Amino acid sequence: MADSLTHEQLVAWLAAFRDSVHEHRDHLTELDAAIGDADHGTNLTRGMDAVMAVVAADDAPDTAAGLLKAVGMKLVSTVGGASGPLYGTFFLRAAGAAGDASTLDAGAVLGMLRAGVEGLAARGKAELGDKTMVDALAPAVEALADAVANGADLATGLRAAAEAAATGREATTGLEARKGRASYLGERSKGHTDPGAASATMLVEALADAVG
Amino acid sequence: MADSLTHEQLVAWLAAFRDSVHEHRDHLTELDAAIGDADHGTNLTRGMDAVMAVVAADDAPDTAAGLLKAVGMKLVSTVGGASGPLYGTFFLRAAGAAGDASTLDAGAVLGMLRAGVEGLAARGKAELGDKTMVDALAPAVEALADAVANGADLATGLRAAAEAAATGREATTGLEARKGRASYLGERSKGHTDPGAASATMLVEALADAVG
Amino acid sequence: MKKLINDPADVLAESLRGVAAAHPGLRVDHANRIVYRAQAKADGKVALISGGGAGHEPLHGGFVGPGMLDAACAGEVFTSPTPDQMAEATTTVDRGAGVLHIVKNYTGDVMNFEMAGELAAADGGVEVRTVVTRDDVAVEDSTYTAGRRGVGVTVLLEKIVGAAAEEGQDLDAVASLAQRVSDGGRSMGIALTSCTVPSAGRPTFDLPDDEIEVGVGIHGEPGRHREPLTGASQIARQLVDPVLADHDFTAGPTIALLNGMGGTPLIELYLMYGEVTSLLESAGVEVARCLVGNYITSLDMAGASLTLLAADEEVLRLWDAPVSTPGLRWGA
Amino acid sequence: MKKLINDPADVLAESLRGVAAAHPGLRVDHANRIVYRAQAKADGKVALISGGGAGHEPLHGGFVGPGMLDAACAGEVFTSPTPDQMAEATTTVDRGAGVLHIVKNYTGDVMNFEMAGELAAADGGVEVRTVVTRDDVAVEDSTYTAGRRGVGVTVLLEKIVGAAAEEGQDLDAVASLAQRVSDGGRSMGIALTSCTVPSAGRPTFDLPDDEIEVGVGIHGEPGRHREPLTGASQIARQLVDPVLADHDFTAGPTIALLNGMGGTPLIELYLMYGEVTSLLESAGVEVARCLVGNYITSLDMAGASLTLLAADEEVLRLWDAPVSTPGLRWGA
Ligand SMILES: Nc1ncnc2c1ncn2[C@@H]1O[C@H](COP(=O)(O)OP(=O)(O)O)[C@@H](O)[C@H]1O
Ligand SMILES: Nc1ncnc2c1ncn2[C@@H]1O[C@H](COP(=O)(O)OP(=O)(O)O)[C@@H](O)[C@H]1O
Ligand SMILES: [Mg+2]
Ligand SMILES: [Mg+2]
Ligand SMILES: [Mg+2]
Ligand SMILES: [Mg+2]
Repeated sequence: MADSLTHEQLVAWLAAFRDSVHEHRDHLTELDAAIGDADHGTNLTRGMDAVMAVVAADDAPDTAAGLLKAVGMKLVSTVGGASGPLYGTFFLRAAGAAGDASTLDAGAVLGMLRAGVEGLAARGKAELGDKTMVDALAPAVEALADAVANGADLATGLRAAAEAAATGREATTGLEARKGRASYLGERSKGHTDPGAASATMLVEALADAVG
Repeated sequence: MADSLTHEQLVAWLAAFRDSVHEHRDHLTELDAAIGDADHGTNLTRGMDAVMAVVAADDAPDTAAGLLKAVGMKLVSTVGGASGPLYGTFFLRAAGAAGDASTLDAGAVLGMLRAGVEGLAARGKAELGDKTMVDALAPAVEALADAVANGADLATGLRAAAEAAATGREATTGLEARKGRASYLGERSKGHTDPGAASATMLVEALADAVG
Repeated sequence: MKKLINDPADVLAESLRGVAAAHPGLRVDHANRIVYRAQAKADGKVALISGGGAGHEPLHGGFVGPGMLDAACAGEVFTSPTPDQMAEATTTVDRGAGVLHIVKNYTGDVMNFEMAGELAAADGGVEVRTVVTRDDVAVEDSTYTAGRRGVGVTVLLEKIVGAAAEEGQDLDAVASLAQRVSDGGRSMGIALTSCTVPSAGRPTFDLPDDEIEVGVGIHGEPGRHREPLTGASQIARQLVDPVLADHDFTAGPTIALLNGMGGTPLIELYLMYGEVTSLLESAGVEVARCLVGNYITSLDMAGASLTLLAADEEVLRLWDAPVSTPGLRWGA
Repeated sequence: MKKLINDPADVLAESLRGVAAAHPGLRVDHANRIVYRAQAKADGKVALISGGGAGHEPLHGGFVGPGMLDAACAGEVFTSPTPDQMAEATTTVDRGAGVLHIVKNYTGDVMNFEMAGELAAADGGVEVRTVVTRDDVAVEDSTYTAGRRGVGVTVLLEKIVGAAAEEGQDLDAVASLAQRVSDGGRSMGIALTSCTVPSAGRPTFDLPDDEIEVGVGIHGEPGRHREPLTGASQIARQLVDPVLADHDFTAGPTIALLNGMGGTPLIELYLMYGEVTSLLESAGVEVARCLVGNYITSLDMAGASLTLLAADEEVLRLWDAPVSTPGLRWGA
């Protein structure tokens, strides 16, 4: 029964997200081609490659907060576009919430994710239903919160979070975009899954995999 | 037995050439696309439309020489490219040879065509075998000369000329171009019929049709 | 994908090498992907920086030079540059009179420039103002959405506001002029073909041979809708009508930009401009100055956009002031 | 065919309408399809005219103006203009000091200009000299053929010789300078795609997705051979090597033109220029001046050509002299 997030799992999370981004790079770019500018897969690949170079370095920070902050800064400085500041802010805020704990229990993980997602949504001025990554991330946080409130362990909670993210991602398909590039298409954005919601789901799934 | 070229036949020749150029416009352009710049059909259509406007005008010259000169001038001033000066020179020189006769007998027609073709070849510095309109026109003149020398009537002579032109045109297919745009292709010009030889054959055929 | 490139991942870095080699008047910071003037402007003058994803050349690097920008930050193709680039450029170009950030209204650009402003403020105390261009009338304007895209007016603004900075106007004046120019510009674009993003390797959208995308931006995003491909005179209406419907351009002189998307040759742009001017004339719009050519492009996309800017004597004077950049040069 | 045009037969006339509307510094004689300077040059100076088929914009009309051409005669797309146009332009621009005809070596252009010279001589006694550019090394040079095509060096020649005429050099000096420039220039081009001639309605040649045409001119003629599509660094070799093999450019300074064919965006041209300069540097060629952009195009063709011109101090001085045309402008 996994009840907390170790430093190794934190690193494993990032590695799993990088791998997932690599694997689905073309898919993310195709989703972005349909309602955006065909670079989301490329952007995240570039960013996560740079992140993993930091994580693998000898002088990589050894606290959760330090590592998350380094990840956020690296994303901000290598990704660009919309997803750079958004994912960057997610990790920077998560770092702030992590405090100086080296192992995060379920409540701490929830606090960290919530802070990250709130920071991201604030940065993007996005609300639920705008057809963005928030549509995957916010339900994930709520699912984790419910699980923790019901006494589930972290692994179970994160599995529920990943499922909620996927459900949120699927729901973006029917929506008309109000934020980001897809909003320029108006009505025509309907019928396409949001690329950021797809990558955000991968981010939560990677965390669930790293812990579970 | 048609033994001379009347003014009506001269006009009919030009009209038949215009019609033929219209009918084969795309074909001529395709031939030019293969080894040139895809405008030969367009060039001649523009030129012959302008020519027929002159010919149909109330003040159209009523001598053979006058009409041929007007045709040549019009081609020079409306066609451009290589074929404008070449066909223009052909008609201008033909006009010079026609003198003040109003009806041209077989010898006069031969003289007129020979002068035209020699002028054209001189303007283009082209020789037989260079893969140009000369490869259709020069054999046509020789065939007419032979026929006239053998006492054939004009219609028969022109039919022979048209056949010789077509044979010359076909022979251009195997040649490597040494003049005009097709020469830039070197070896690669082989295997394609020269567009100017194709239109020149149409010019001789139109004359044969007008007289025969 | 047929492009004159090597590895798609190297397109930006390698094209900046060519920019540096071609233009002795520019200095390229390759590590930070910033294009500077070789000669910084005099102390005490406001500096202008802009930036954005690559793929819109000559924008923005081609507009660096006396009379226009002081620096341009280049992002990957269609990807906003990052805050640290912008902050670096901001501190470098500041001559003590503050820096204007010229930002096209895209979520990524806006957020990255926002973070850059925060960094610069925290860091060195450079005074930064920001103008966000949002001239694309194809996009519905609403406070609930990302709002309109910044397109062609960005070019005109960089020229006009660059001239004001060059003649020594202070940051307040420069920023308020920038806002005025931004407010007075409207654009509309159409595409005959998609562009192909190098890293994607294939066209962003498929468009049948007999259709055009109406209301496209400059990132290969599909437009608002498709229409049958008609003649240039009807297409000109599709550019002119929505621009005129959105803003009154009959009150004073206008600056017009008929812009090519990168894959459309000049002969077609001139032809379109002929059509556009006829329509503008009938509508009572007086075009006092114009540009026809490829100024804010979308890689190899075939298509065109029209930008109109309501001007006045002051704006025309600044427009006519000397400029010396790779992309725009006169009077110098 | 996707183009911003109306009836293909009207492309030239309609695009000239746009040129006239866009450039107050030009005067267009629509009946004769001649682009003149709005202000004729001073009496006693040699005048320069050029001309050729449309489809190569900005060449030639875009190079009319102070410091460059006095007039440009436009033909239909890829079709040389006619002798009467050229004769009309010749008499109009003559300021009593004679006229230089700048002719690209194509059978049609050469013959039409020849007849124009005959007309002008017979007519008004304007003294006419002719320079024929023939810089395309893709074509074998031989007295038995039409010889080499005139391509990129035409642009450089119009600039340099235009400056000489502007400063008052006489017809002999201007003509011999023109010949010297023509002799010192070499070019090579490649295409990624064919162009589409409007009246033909479809691409002039088909080219598989993984091949390029090597040794193309500017009229959509197929090249000398096809090669697999490789990266920009190998393609740069295919441009540089044949040019350097044909002429020694290490003896003095060189002017380089990396030219786009019309459908290739600037980002790719800069990238190619980066590759080209590396190769030139290794070969010991000193590039003293350069142009990167679309200067002599082939409608919507994607591709590029490289032109090198052996220069000297005098040529560089003339290159740097003020010029003010739609296509090239500096120092004015
Ligand atoms: N304002 C916003 N708030 C939250 N997420 C956003 C916002 N704008 C865009 N996004 C997310 O960013 C994704 C696009 O990222 P990416 O393609 O990398 O950047 P860009 O749109 O700049 O090309 C979208 O699919 C969406 O999920
Ligand atoms: N030097 C020449 N002498 C004779 N005929 C020539 C010469 N150069 C070209 N031609 C003819 O002209 C034809 C091409 O005409 P056209 O396509 O109208 O002109 P352009 O080559 O200028 O586009 C060629 O097929 C050839 O028959
Ligand atoms: Mg994107
Ligand atoms: Mg031709
Ligand atoms: Mg992007
Ligand atoms: Mg031609």
